[in-house]
Parts: sequence; C-alpha cells; structure tokens
Amino acid sequence: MTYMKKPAVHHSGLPANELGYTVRDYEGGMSTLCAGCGHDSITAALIQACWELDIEPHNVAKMSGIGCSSKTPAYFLSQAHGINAVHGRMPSIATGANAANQDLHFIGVSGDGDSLSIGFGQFAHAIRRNVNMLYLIENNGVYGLTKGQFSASADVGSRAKGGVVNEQPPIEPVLTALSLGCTFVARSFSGDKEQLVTLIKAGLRHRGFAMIDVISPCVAFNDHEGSTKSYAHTREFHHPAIHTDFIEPKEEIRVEYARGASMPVELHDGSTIVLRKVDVDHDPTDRARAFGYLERHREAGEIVTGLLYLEEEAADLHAHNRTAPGSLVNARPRDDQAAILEEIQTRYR
Amino acid sequence: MTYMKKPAVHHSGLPANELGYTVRDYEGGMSTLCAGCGHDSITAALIQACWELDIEPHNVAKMSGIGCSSKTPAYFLSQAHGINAVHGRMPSIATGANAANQDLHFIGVSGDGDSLSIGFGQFAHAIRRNVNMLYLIENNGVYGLTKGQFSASADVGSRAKGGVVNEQPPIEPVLTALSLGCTFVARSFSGDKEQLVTLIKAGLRHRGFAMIDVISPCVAFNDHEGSTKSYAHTREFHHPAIHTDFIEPKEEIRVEYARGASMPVELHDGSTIVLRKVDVDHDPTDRARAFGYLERHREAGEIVTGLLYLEEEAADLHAHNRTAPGSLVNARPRDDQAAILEEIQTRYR
Amino acid sequence: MERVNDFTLKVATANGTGSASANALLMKAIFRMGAPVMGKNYFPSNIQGLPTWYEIRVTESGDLTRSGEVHFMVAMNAQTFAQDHAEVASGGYLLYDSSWPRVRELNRDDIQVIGVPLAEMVNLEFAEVRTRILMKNIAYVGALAGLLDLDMAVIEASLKETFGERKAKLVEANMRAAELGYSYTKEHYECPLPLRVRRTNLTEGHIVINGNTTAALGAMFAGATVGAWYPITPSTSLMDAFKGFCERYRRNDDGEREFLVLQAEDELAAIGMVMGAGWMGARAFTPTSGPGISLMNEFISFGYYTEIPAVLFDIQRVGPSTGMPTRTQQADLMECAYAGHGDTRHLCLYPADPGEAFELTVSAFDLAEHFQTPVFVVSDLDIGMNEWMVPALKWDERYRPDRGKLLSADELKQLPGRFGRYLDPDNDGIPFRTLPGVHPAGAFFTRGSGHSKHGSYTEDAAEYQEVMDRLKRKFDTARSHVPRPVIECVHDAGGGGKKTAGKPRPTRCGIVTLGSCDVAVREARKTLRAGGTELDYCRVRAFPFNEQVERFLREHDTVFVVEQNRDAQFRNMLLMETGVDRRKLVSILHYNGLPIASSHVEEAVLTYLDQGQVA
Amino acid sequence: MERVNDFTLKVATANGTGSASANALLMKAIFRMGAPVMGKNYFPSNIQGLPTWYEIRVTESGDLTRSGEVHFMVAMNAQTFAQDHAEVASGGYLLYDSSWPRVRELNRDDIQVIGVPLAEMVNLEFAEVRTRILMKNIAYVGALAGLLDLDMAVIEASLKETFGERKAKLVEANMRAAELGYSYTKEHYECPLPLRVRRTNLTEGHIVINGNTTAALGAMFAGATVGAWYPITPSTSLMDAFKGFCERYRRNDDGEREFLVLQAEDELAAIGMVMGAGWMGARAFTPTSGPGISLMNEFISFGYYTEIPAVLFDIQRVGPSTGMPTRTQQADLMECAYAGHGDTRHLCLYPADPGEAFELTVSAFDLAEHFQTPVFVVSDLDIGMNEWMVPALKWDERYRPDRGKLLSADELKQLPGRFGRYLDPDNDGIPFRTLPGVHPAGAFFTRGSGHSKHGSYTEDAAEYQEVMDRLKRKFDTARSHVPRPVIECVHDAGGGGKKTAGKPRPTRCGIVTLGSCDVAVREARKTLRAGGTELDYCRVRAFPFNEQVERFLREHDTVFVVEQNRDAQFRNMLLMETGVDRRKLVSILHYNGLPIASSHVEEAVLTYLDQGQVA
Ligand SMILES: Cc1ncc(C[n+]2csc(CCOP(=O)(O)OP(=O)(O)O)c2C)c(N)n1
Ligand SMILES: Cc1ncc(C[n+]2csc(CCOP(=O)(O)OP(=O)(O)O)c2C)c(N)n1
Ligand code: SF4
Ligand code: SF4
Ligand SMILES: [Mg+2]
Ligand SMILES: [Mg+2]
Repeated sequence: MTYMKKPAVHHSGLPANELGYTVRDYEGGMSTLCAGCGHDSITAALIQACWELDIEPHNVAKMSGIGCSSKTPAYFLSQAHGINAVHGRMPSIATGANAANQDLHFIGVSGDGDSLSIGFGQFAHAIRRNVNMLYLIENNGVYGLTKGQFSASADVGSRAKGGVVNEQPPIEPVLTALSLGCTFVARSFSGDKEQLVTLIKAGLRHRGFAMIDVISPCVAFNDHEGSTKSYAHTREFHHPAIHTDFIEPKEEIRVEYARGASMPVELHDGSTIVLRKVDVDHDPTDRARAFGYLERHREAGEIVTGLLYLEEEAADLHAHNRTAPGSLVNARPRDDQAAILEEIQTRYR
Repeated sequence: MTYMKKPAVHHSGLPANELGYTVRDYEGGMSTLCAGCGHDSITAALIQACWELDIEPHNVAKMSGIGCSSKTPAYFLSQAHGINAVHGRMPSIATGANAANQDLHFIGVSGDGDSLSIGFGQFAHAIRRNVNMLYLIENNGVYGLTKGQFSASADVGSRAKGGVVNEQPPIEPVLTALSLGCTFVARSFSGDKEQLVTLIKAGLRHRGFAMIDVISPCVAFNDHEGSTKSYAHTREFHHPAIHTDFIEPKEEIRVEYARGASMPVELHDGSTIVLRKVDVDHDPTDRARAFGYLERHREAGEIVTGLLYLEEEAADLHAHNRTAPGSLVNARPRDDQAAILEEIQTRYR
Repeated sequence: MERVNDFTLKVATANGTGSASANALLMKAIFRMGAPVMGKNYFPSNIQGLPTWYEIRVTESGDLTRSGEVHFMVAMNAQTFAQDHAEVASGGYLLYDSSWPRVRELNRDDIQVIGVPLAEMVNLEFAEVRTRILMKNIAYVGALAGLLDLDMAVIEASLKETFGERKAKLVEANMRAAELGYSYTKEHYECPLPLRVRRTNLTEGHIVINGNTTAALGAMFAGATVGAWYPITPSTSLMDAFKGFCERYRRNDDGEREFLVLQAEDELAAIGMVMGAGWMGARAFTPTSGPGISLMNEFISFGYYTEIPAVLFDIQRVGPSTGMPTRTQQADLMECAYAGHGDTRHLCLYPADPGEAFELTVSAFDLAEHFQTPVFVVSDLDIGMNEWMVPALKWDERYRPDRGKLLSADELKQLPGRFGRYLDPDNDGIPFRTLPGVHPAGAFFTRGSGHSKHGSYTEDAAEYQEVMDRLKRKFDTARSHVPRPVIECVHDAGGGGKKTAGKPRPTRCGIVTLGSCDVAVREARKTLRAGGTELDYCRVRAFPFNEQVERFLREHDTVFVVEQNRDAQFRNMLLMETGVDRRKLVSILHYNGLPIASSHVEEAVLTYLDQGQVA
Repeated sequence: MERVNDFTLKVATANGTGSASANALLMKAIFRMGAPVMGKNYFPSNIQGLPTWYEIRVTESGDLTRSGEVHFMVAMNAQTFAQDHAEVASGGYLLYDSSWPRVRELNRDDIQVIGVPLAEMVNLEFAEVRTRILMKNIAYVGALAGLLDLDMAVIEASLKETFGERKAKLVEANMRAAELGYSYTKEHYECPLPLRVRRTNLTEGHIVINGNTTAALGAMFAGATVGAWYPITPSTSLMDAFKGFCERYRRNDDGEREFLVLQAEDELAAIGMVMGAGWMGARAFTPTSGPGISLMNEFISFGYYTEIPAVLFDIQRVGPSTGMPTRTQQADLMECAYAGHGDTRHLCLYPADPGEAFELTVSAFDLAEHFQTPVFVVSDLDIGMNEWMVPALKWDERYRPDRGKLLSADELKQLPGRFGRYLDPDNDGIPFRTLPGVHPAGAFFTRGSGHSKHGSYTEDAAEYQEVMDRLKRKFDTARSHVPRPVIECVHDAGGGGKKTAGKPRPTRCGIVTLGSCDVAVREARKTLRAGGTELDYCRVRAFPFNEQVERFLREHDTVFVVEQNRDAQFRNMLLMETGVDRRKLVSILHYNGLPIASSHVEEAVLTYLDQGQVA
C-alpha cells in the first residue's frame, strides 16, 4: 500500500497566523499509528506550536530515526523536508544537517528505543555539542514497532503485557541529559497538551539542544495495569514542578510576573520564558540541586514534569566553531584558487 | 617486531601469597607504552591487588578495547586468558563472557576514548545489566594511541598540546555511572597507588559492576601546562572524599571502625569494605546526595576521589536471570531429547 | 471453476483486527483434513489498520509454493477492494461483506461474486466492539467452511486446542460466529462450490511450522546456552521461540536457568556478546536481519581473524537500508559471505524450508566450533515467518556436539612445550583452541591486531602472512565438510520425463538455486517436464561451494541460476568461487518482495529457450 | 658497489626519538639536489620505543617504488641490528653507532661496515638528555652527507625553513650535530663512497608530498565545507591537513569559519553527519580506514537507497579486524564496492599516487552530486602517509562544482505538477533533487524504507521494484562517466621494445592493476621489456569498470592482475563485472603489509611465463 496524503480540504473558517497560514497548513500525511497512540497527540502539539510561532513550514528540517515515534515527522509539516535516519542515528544526521545550514529550524523526533538503546551514544554526543535543535523523545517504555519488548526507559518493577517484570535500572533521559551538560532539559506528558505546546515553543526558540522527554503511552503494548508508562499511571504520578510560560517578543510581559517564585529568562530572539516554581525546593538553573531534586522524586516514583533545567548562555555548535553567518551549502568557488594552490606548494618543493 | 615476553627470572627473595605465588607470577609481557605513562602504574596496582587477594591467575578473564590503555591487559597476568575487543566494544564482550561463565574474575580495562566516545552506549548498558566485573577507565582526556585528539572526558577549558582549548562539556564517568544505576562508583588517580590498590581489591570483590575512573596522565600528549589531566593538575586538585579500607574475611575488623563517620559494608564473600568519610556532607550510599555533592565539586574544579557510591544488595546479571550455578560452557547433552522434540511438535500437527 | 484440493485462496483484511488467527485457523483446518497447504502472510510494517493479505494454497500435488494465481479472494478490506477484485483469476470467486453495498463500477462477468452480510450478522449477535471485530473474522471462516466444504468439527477442535478448557466460553462464542457464516452460505449458495476441499490423508507425518521456530529448536537441541539479540523484523520470533522453549526445557530441577538470553542495546552489542560467550566456550548465537548484519561487520571481521566460533542468523528482508521489513528477499548473500573489511570469507548455510532450518542450525553450531569461525544461517522472511508444511522433525539421541580441536586441562598439562594458538599441527588449517579458566598452560591473548602463529602481537610481514595463509587453508578444508548440494538429475527426479539407464547421464540444461527458491523451482521443473523440457537440478546448501557444485556446473552447458535479488549475487559468487564459464549461466531474478512464484521460473526458462534471453 | 643516484638506503631506529624528522631532512636534501627519491616509513602502532624503519630510494631513472633491495643500512637500533645487518645486499654498506661495540658474531665479508661514534660525539657536544637523543639523529644525517656527498648547504637551508628565524638557535644546534657526523666520516672514510648522490635537475616542477595532504587539498578546492571523522590510522592526517588548510584559506574577512569539521564520537556518527550535511546540500566527506568502513555499512546502504551525495575516503591498512594499522594493503576493494546489506553498489575511485589523489578527490565530489550517491576514494597507507615525489599540482580557475540535477527555488516555482524525487525524467536513471529550506514545492520525505518514485512510503511490489531498477540504470550511466583507465600499449609505452606501426596492435600479454601498485608495475614492465618481455598495461581508476577496461581484457589473451590482498578481490570484481574469460586472468598477489616491490611483479611474471603458474 502507499502512503496516504490527506485530502487538502481548506477550512476557510480557521484562524490564520501572522503568515496567513491556518493550523491545517502545518499538518502532514495521515497517521498510520494505532488509534489512541500517545505519539499522535505529540504530533498535534508540534503542529499547534509551529503554527503559533509563525514558523515558515519549509524552513523546518524534520528528522527522526526508526520506530512508531520516528514515523510521526511524516504526519506534520508536509511542506518541510523530512528524513528518517537509520535506527538510532538521527542525532548524527541532525548534527551534520545543522552544521551545513544553521538557518533552519531543526526538529528531531525519536523514541526511547531509538535514543536510549541503539542511539544512546549519538544522543549523548549531540547533547555535548549543544546542537541547536528541538529533540523529542516519545517515551513509552517499549519498542512499539517491534511489538512491545522493554526499552531502556522501562522502570524497575514495570510489568510487560506478557507478565515479565523489568529489573534493570532505567536510563532516565532527564538525569542523563543533565549529567551530559544539556542546556534545556524538560519532561512532559502526551496527555498534557497545554504544557507540551508551551515547552515545544520554548524549545524551538532556545538556542541549543532542547530535550523534551515526553511520556507517550503505547496503547498496543504498554498501557495495561502494572505498566508505569500507561495513561493511568502517568496521570496519577505526574507532578509538574515548574510552570512555564512562553512569551513572544511581540507580546509584552504582564506585570505579575515580576514577583514571587517566578523567574523570567530572555532568549536570543527576544522572546521570554517565565518559569514559575511549583516546588520551591527546585531551582531550574542550578544543576547540582536539580540532580538531587530529580533523583529524590524518581526514587519516590514521581514523574516530575516541566522545564527542569535551563542554561541560555551556553554556546551552540556554531558558536563553538565561530561559523560565518548563513549556510555552508553553497560552496563559494573563488577566483584566486590557482594562486593559493601555488602558494601552498612552496613548502613541498 | 613481535611482542616481547619478559625473562621469567625467579626472585626467590620475594614474599609469597596464600597460593604460594610471588608478585612476579601476576606479571605479564613487557609494556610497550611510553616511559612515565599513567597506565603502567595502574597495571602495577592491578598486579599488586590480584596478588594480595590470592586470586588464581588463570581464573581471571582480562578484557579490553583498543587504545594504549587497552594494550595493558597484555602486561599483567600472563597466565590468564585475555582478549582485545574491537574499539569501544569490550563491554559487550565482557557481558557475553560473563554470561557464559560466572565462575571467573572479570577485569575490563578501557580508555576514555574507548568507553566514552565510540563505546559509550555499551558502557552504559553493561552498567544497567550490573555485569559482575571490575571496569577500569584509564582516563587521560585524550586519544593517546591516535596521537592526542581530545576525548569526551576533556574538561571545559583544558588546553591541547597544539593550543586548542576544549569547549564541550565532558562526560563525567562517575556522574554518568551514577545516573545509570551503577552499583560501585569510584574515582582514583594513577599516582595514588595505595588508594588505587584498595579500590581495585574492593571492586574485584564487589558482586556487580565496579567502575573505577582512574585519572591516568598521558605524558606524550596531555601532561603539559594547561591540561586538566596532567600529573601536576591532578595532584593539585584531587580531593579524597572517602577513605576506603578493604578487609578480607580472614582478618577480623579492628574495633575503632565501629564508631564515627565510618561505615563497614559487608560483601558477599564475607570481606568488608570500611568507608571513612573525609567530607561529612557526602554519603556514599545516598544516590541523590551523591549527585549533588559530585556536581558541586566538579563545578569547583575539584577531582573528588574514593569509593563514591556503593550499593551492595543489587542483583547482578545472573541473579536477574536466575542462572543455575556454574558455567554454561559445556552444553549438557541429555538423553530424552528425541521424546521432547516429539512432545513439542504435537502443537504443530 | 472445478478445482478440488488445488486452488489458491487469498484473504484481504487490515492488520491488528485479529484476522491473523482466523487465517491460521482456516489453514489448520484444511491441513487437518489431509490436504497439503501453503500459507503466506503479507503484512505491513506497522501495528494497526494497514492492509494485510493472507494467501493459502491448497495443493494435493504437494506444490508448497506460490502458483502466481488467485482463485478465491476474500475481500474484507474496502481500501484495497479494487486491486483485490482485479487480482482474481478468470473463472474464480470473490467473497465480500455485503452488509454494505460494494463499489458498483467494479464489475467482472468472468468471476463469481459472493456476498455475505458478515458485519450485520455479527453485530446482531455480539455487543462489545472489540468482540465484533474479532468475530467477523471467524464468521468468514465459517462462510468459507460452507462454500469450500470444510469440516466444522475440525474447526471446533482447533478452537478448543487454542483456548483450552479454561476459555471454553471463547470456544463457544467463536463457534457461534463461525456458524453464522456457515449457515448463511449453506442457505444462500449452492454449497460446496466446484472449487473446494476434499478430505484426504496426504498430511500424515507432517507439521505446519515456521522456520524461525525450527531454527530456535535447532539452537536449543544443538546445546546453545547464550543468545544475544536486538529486536528486528523478521528475526524477532526466532529468539522469542528460543526463550519460550528454554524456559520449559532448559531449567534445572530447582527451576534455575541453564541458559541466558541477552536483549542487547543494538546489533553491535549483540554480536559482541556472542563473541564474548564463544571466546569463553559457550555455544552462542544471534538472530538478525540485513541492517543488523551491516552493523556487525566490524565484529565479524574480528571473529574471522581471531577464530572465535559464533552462529549468526540472517533472516533476510527486503533491502537496501530499512527497505521493506515485512517482505522477503535474498539480497544479503554476498554481504554474509564476505562481511567485514580486509580479506575475510565466512561459512554460510542456506536452508530451503523450516525442516532444513532445523537441521542446518544444528550443523551451524558444529561447524562454528569445528572450524572456529563465525557461521551464517542465511534464511529469509518467507522461511522464517510463514507457516510451512514439512515432515515432522526427528532427533538422533546419539548426537554429540562437535567441539572441534579443544584442549582439556589434562591435555594442556601434558602439553610438550609452549601452547601456540594459531599453529597448524594437522595441516588442515585448523589450530588447537583453549578456553579461559581451564589451565594456565592454555593462556594466550586473543587480538584482532596482527598476530603470529603463537598468538603474540606482530607487525612482521612474514609472521602476519603465515597466519593469513593458514586461514585460507582452513577455508579450503571446510569446502569438503559443509553440507553438500541436493542434486537431482532427470533419470532420478521421479515421475514423468525420459528415463536414462544406469548412472546419471549429464543432460544439457540444468538449474541451480538456493534457499527458499527451492519449492518454486521444483514445481517449475515438474511443469516444464510435463511440457517436455527436462532440467537437472542442483540446490546449493552451503558456502564454500563444494566439489559437487563444481561438477554440476561443469557437466551442464546451460545453467539457469534462480535467486531473489536484483544483482545476481549468487551467480556472482559462482563466478568468483568456481571455475564455471560465465556464458553458461542464465540468471532468473525475482526481487519485488513477494516470494518467487513457480510460474515466474517457468516463464523465464521458456522465454530463454525460445528467445535466447530472459525477458 | 658503484651506485650513483641509484640505490636504496634504509634507516633503522626506534620511534618517538625524533628520527622521523631527521629522515625527512635527509630525503628532502637529496630531492633538492635534483635526484628523484622515494620514501617509505615503516612505523609501529605505538607511540614510543618500538622499532621503526625509513627507506629512501634514490632513483635517477624515476622508479619511485620499492626495488626490494637495500644497499645502504643505517642501523641505529640494537633490538633489530641482526635482521638489519642481514638485510643489506651483497656489496652494500652498513653504518652503525660505534660508541658501543657491536655484536661480534655478526660478520659478513660481503658488505662494508662503517662505524661512527654518534652517541659519543653528541654527548660531548650536548648536555640535555632529550637534546642528545634528537641530535644523534641529525648527526647520522651529517655522517651520510659526508659519505653520500650531500650538500650541507642544502641541509642548512631546509633546517632554516623548518625552524624559521625565531628558532635560529635550533638551526645552529642542528648544524653543529650534522657537522659532527660530517667531519667524522670525511676524516675517517674515503668520501664520497662509490654509492652516492650526484647533483642533477630531475626534480624540477615536482613536489614531495603525501596523499592524505593532497586529498585534503582536493576536498578544500572542490568546495567541501563539512567534514566529519573519527580518528583512525592511517586516515587521521587527512582531516588534520584539511583543517589546517581551511583555517588559513576558508575564513571570511572577519576570520569566521566557512567550514565546520566535526570530530565524531565514532564512525557511525561520522558517516551520519556526512549524510545529514549531504541531505542539506553541503559537500561533505569522511576519511577513515577499513574498520570504519565496516561500521559505516548500514549508513552506506541508506545513502545508496536514499540517494544522498557523500564522499568517503578509505585509507586502507592491513586487515582483517584491527590488523596492522601501520602497514599497507588493498583488501577493502570489495567491501567498498558493495558495502551495505541488500542490493547495493558504489562508485569507487582508485588513485595511484598523491598527485592523482588530488585530482580524483575533486572528481569524487562532482560524481557524488552528479549521481547523488556515496562515492569512495579508495586510497591506502602507502599513498596516504608516505612521501611521494609527484609533479606539482595545478588548478584550473574555470572549475565549477557539478551540482548535478539540483532544482532551484525558481525552477520549483515553475514546476508543472507535483515534484517526484525519484522519477527518471531523462532516462539516465538520475532523478531531480531538492534541498531543505529552498521552496515548499520541493519538500519530500527522505526514507531508507521502501518508497515509490514519488518518494512516498510503499510496500507495493511494483512500486518498490521500479525504484530499484532505476537505481541500476543510474549505475550503468555512471559506467561511461567515471574516470577512464590509463592504458599503455607497447608501441606507445616509450623507450625500447619492438615498435608496431600505426594504431595499437593488440599484443598477447597484458597487465592490469589499480592504485598504489602502479609504480611497481611500471618499473617491472620496464625491466621485463629490457629482457624482451612486452606487456601492455591497463591501470583501472574507477568502479564501475568502463568499456575501455572491457576492451583491454578482450584484446589480450593473458592478463596479469596485480593487487595487494590475499583473496584476489580485484580479479573477482573483474569476473563479476566484465565479460572476461577467467582463464585469461593470472593473479599476482602481495599482502604482507609492505608496499609491493617491482621485483615481486617481475619475478611472478617470469615464473608464470616459463612455468605456466605463479609461484
Ligand atoms: C539496525 C536496526 N535494528 C533493529 C531495527 C528494528 N526496530 C525498528 S523500530 C525499533 C524500536 C523502536 O522503539 P522506539 O524507538 O521506542 O519507538 P516506538 O516504536 O516505541 O515509538 C526496532 C528495534 C531496525 N529498524 N534497525
Ligand atoms: C573502529 C575504530 N576506530 C578508530 C580506531 C583508532 N583508535 C585506536 S585507539 C583510539 C582511541 C584510544 O583512546 P583511549 O581509549 O582514550 O585510549 P588511550 O590511548 O588514550 O589510552 C582510536 C580512535 C580503531 N582502532 N577502531
Ligand atoms: S504500537 Fe504503540 S507506539 Fe506503535 S503506534 Fe501503536 S500504540 Fe503507538
Ligand atoms: S601515548 Fe600517552 S597514553 Fe599512550 S602510551 Fe604514551 S603516554 Fe601512555
Ligand atoms: Mg518506545
Ligand atoms: Mg585516553
């Protein structure tokens, strides 16, 4: 069978963003995922966020690995170029693509298997390079596409459909990202669209590697009683530690933000992220404390969500490299090359 | 040229251990590393520790990847089988070897390039499986064998011989190991033989994955002014947080250990590790606090050493698997197989 | 059309609706009525909602391959109705769910269309949504039972087996659903149809099983104790089966496991674990598919050069890259034979069906230890995941694993002088091997870097070359040890065909192939012979190719080479590895992801014979 | 022995002692005196203290290859003294450090032994330990200057260049050391020796350079802007050089970089980065060696199927596995040509020396974009790391990168109908390509999974096959685009040999090879011709093999195939990819890690011609 394109019916009724696009213009092909799959909600949030940020669709580069989660880039922004890397290797594709052209928006979508098993090394090193991109882990604790084996994010004690109980410690994307120097560390839940859309917007505007670990239940293989990645379990234990507001340059910041436990952080493009602590004992700008806080709550079985750590000043890949502005796509042929080659060779004569 | 075997001169003067072996019996081929390389000191510490523990040399499996560090297993225990895996893949070799025969002692030697770049994924997952082995990272911040490129453990601000300064956040073996659920997390310095020997002995007796990150200066490429992995720098900033004593079953614990900031931990084989805090604000059995403590000191540029985290009760690979005692090397051919095959097939008729 | 025990039926549904089990039930019923059956599942690479097809061929003549024609279509999927409707052979039948009107413009007067209001009936009978979906499938099985004259008792029996006593309720519900379809067709149509099943006894002594299950059995019976893998279609079910069997048959009296299965973080780790276990002395294996083999290349080169036994299963799927994970192909032949950089070559075994997958898996473990090298079992999705009817598997109690030249502690004690890992004492290229922990005298250092015959590190030109030359000798020794080809020359190919007295007299034309092409080629040969075209047959079962293959190629002056890939990889291997004259070899290629059909082979041969080239 | 500008000198030392620069100085001096030189460095895979050799051939006849003989040995390493002593050709010379007595039992009356108390003299002159070690090397250079009649002024000039004004002190110190050796030999020996260097002008217009440096230049000049790599001998210096040149010549006026070099975490990431950059539209490359290619297999299969331009350098070293990282071989030929699972094949270019490495690197980037596929530059350690004398490199200002069928925003605006990524509008198998961020009409989804010619996901047999068949057409188109072989038939091979009037008349015997074998084969042909054996010559420069190769094979009835691997991989590729009759092909193999010597080829040819087989 061949991939289905949605009929491009135009709902004139819909509101348009600054570019005159409606949300429809940010959609993609029809999803082939299971009805109720968390991943589809994340796709919806991405569409919403890009529309709200007035992003020119074809200025986005969509990237993913292999897995149900990694199929989703085909389901949003059909006017943007997209690429499915091989399994677990999207971070290297993203790094190379971003190296070649820093002018686009980079969105990487991955799964827990894709990023934490086969792709763990690349994931870690993309973080170290602070590649300027939004990196989503659609985390369901299993390998969906290969029918439900435990992934590296499965929690100790979580029970598989077959009954087997996982005993290996999980790889916690947020803890790991933190320990690797990630500059934007967030966690969310596919069922909390409001929080998710805000985090995605903030992540897209952050200059650097913005990692969002999104708990995204797999209805086919990991949404049962005893699973710690089910809708029920996540709803019960997820615990927003930080409330995040994202304010675009155009809007001005409403007063009440000045005071209290809330801290506004200005981003490179002039937009602002306002963090309001829900838990006072967590400071999203102090890595050492963040570690302790996150680990404590992890041990308590709580799923802490929100923008958990933010470092806005760190240099990204291109800042490190001191790259000239613009893209490196069009090799500029120069006219003095023959002379230069001559010059170079003197030392070999 | 061919690998040089040391002349087996027998120094009768040397003391023998319980097996009647002298330290010489634990040596290996002649080192081909640079004079002054930290790795050679670690080799010496390994030899000392195995001799002190009365380990039967041929009951050890020596494993490594590729790199100067990974060459060292050829320089100790010449009576033990050894294997050089391909670059960065020793953890998988170790996992398979340990799976096949839990009765041996497993010693894995790796480098920072071998474990934190190409091998990072395998390193992380061997930790998760809590493979029962001693895992040494001979950490010099560079790729020695390929002539001094920065490795992933190079600190921010560290200067290469050529003058280039590293700007990428390092992968901290201890922080990472901690975040991955490692049950024995230690750091030491090739220049501190006493501490190193003790930690190696403890690690060999620990049932589970014992990781020791050993700062091991590379005199050829990373021992200069401005390097944070030089002898000088490490001596200046290394900071023992925990004093560790290792007591074998045979010796009985001397009284004064009972009190004060010291905690005895009994190991499976009856030997005991006694941890004496040097820093009171560090608790080597509380992961959440360990995170905070280590990160704070890292930010302060201090190299905290000692047995930083210990969890003795966790199940190792075989406990998880509930493996029958003994090795799986000799497939036991049984005599009722034909009947069993018949029985199995009924369901396919 | 009048077709008794000789037709192909295809069911078109969407995946994730439970139709898989309904189709299995259908196939099992026919098998149990004594009629040989072939089943092929064409499923999508997703979990729910995409088109999927199941093809069942009933073949009293025992041709367990795709004929290339569909005589009865069960069109349950609106999305693919048009193409399914078009696919039915002239004179055939199409069954659809008449609860809703079908697309009018699709009209063919050369087929008979059978409407059954499945949804309608099922919805009246069952309330719960999920149940309705499931039962609709059972209902079409019932409908087919009526039309094709299947024995409802047999169906009920199978259902009882699947659900057992405890789920008797489910059996009853399923039977009710089946009855709906059954009685409806009985009532509204002239049953049975001229196309139907007749009870016979041709399946006695046979089982219906897939090749991943038999390979898993082979591994367990050969004494494999360590398995490492990373999930990948179509190899996943092999390790699932191995685990399942071992859980039941490989625990000690205290219920402790005498095996260990490692779900690795990726294929590089999986093969590393296998190498580690093999180095330690355990029989270890990893099942994977093309992408996994690609990732294992570096370690395979290591295993070849360090001479560590290992068994790799490549359950081939459609490449390149991710390709079509749920379609079949034979496009990793060269990748497996020459995997890894540098001068490397590997033993490969090519099973033709699940029965042989069992036998060759056992051989693979013996060869791996005998020759101290990685061995590939090169299977494919068709063999591994489809249900095949094969003779029941047998086991010889006298089997003992061939551990090869393995030195015991005692032998090491008595060893005169220093042990040299890579010597060639017997001039067959096979050195002696020692295991860790056995005896200090056996200690040596295993390294993928240059080593002398003593195993010591070297950068010396002569010492390096000496080891490489011995490795070549070892491979030559293997040539006469690996399983021989199956060769059938006309005079003993049974049935029809001109007889030639005495020992096989070489005939002009031959056909050579490997793996899952076998069944298609066999049927093609039969049909061709009936038409007067005789073809001798050689099915290669192993690489390196042995002398018998050489001889077959020598003794025929036209040899068709049938394989399922685009680049004629098998033919290329014959060109590289045998003395054959290229002009003899005529490629017959099939590589669209469906199992090759006998008609494809037939037509190619005939076209060549009268046009001098394959279309 | 009387040998003027025609001898091989070999220096034996331990690595990490600074002898490398001394040897470079020596070679440069000879080169600057106008005598053609060849330099080969045989160094260990460690950093300090192991034996290392440097071989310099002075060859007025311009035979820049290993002759296979050593006429002058500088034996500075006690550890290898015996073997070095034995290696000297009869009538040759051996220089050693007479500060210590040499092993007495080693006595040969057929060579002249020259003692120079290097350590002694140097220790008297210099105090600091490290300095003493370094200066001892310069001292033997001085000694050789005396013996071989080298121009001390030239040596001084070179030293000045290396150290520059700022380090004038070092120049002075080095010269003092050189003088020590120089005057000692002048004083104690009859200088110059009959074996010596004579000033001439045969090196004009030439440079001395290694192939990794020229490849780096090629990449920069071709407009590569993204490089990704993971360090591995012997490819490391390629990226070092690229970075170095770009730092100087690829920054804008504000000093900002117009390039980005990524040190990846491993080779899987390196090739992934290159694929990402290529997908985005930049010219990107990765240099590696065998183990890296093995690790890149999965991504290479991806690149072939998704049609992403990429340039890979395989600087081959000795395999399998880690093998001998500091020795040379050509054993990745098949690995590169067919890398990756599934039906894949890749364009490969085979430079013969650093000069060609420059040219072919530029072609590689053009071909990669023209054919939208990964392209391999298959070099080796000998070309990449050894210093070669080659004609100075030239650059044509008119060069413009061939971006291939790349659609601009305007073209996309005017596009009639929907853009189809994998169509074949021109019937050459090459589709049109679009880049991210250019225009919405160009948007499509790149996937390694099954796709139709429109780029949409498919599991349809026909849609899948259509794309695979076009890919095959694309490869066929490449056949006539890739660089042609260098063919020399006797009548135009210059010098000696029987002339044949008019256009080349095919002679009976031919020799075919590729890459770094070229120089050895050339010298062998010359010597053979002198002995009356004429061989036509065909040096293949690219895969797929083009028509000229076919013709050469067709027109000769004995063809020697010279290559540096055990398994005759090149011969195998000729068998698979051309119509050649196997009986014509005679393999001449060399695979011990040293660069093949002309004498090896000569002897093999002669043995075959009078024994009918290669020894
Ligand atoms: C090299 C390779 N190995 C294995 C596979 C098979 N495979 C496809 S997706 C997948 C796991 C996907 O899990 P995850 O990333 O969590 O995605 P999900 O389906 O759960 O959203 C695996 C193992 C593959 N495609 N490639
Ligand atoms: C697949 C592969 N890539 C690259 C290399 C080259 N290589 C050998 S050792 C090494 C790095 C070693 O660094 P580290 O592990 O830190 O060891 P050290 O030499 O510093 O002790 C590299 C990149 C290799 N051998 N194999
Ligand atoms: S299998 Fe799980 S992850 Fe995949 S689509 Fe279905 S619900 Fe989503
Ligand atoms: S290069 Fe560095 S790491 Fe390697 S041996 Fe020398 S000092 Fe040790
Ligand atoms: Mg998942
Ligand atoms: Mg290192």
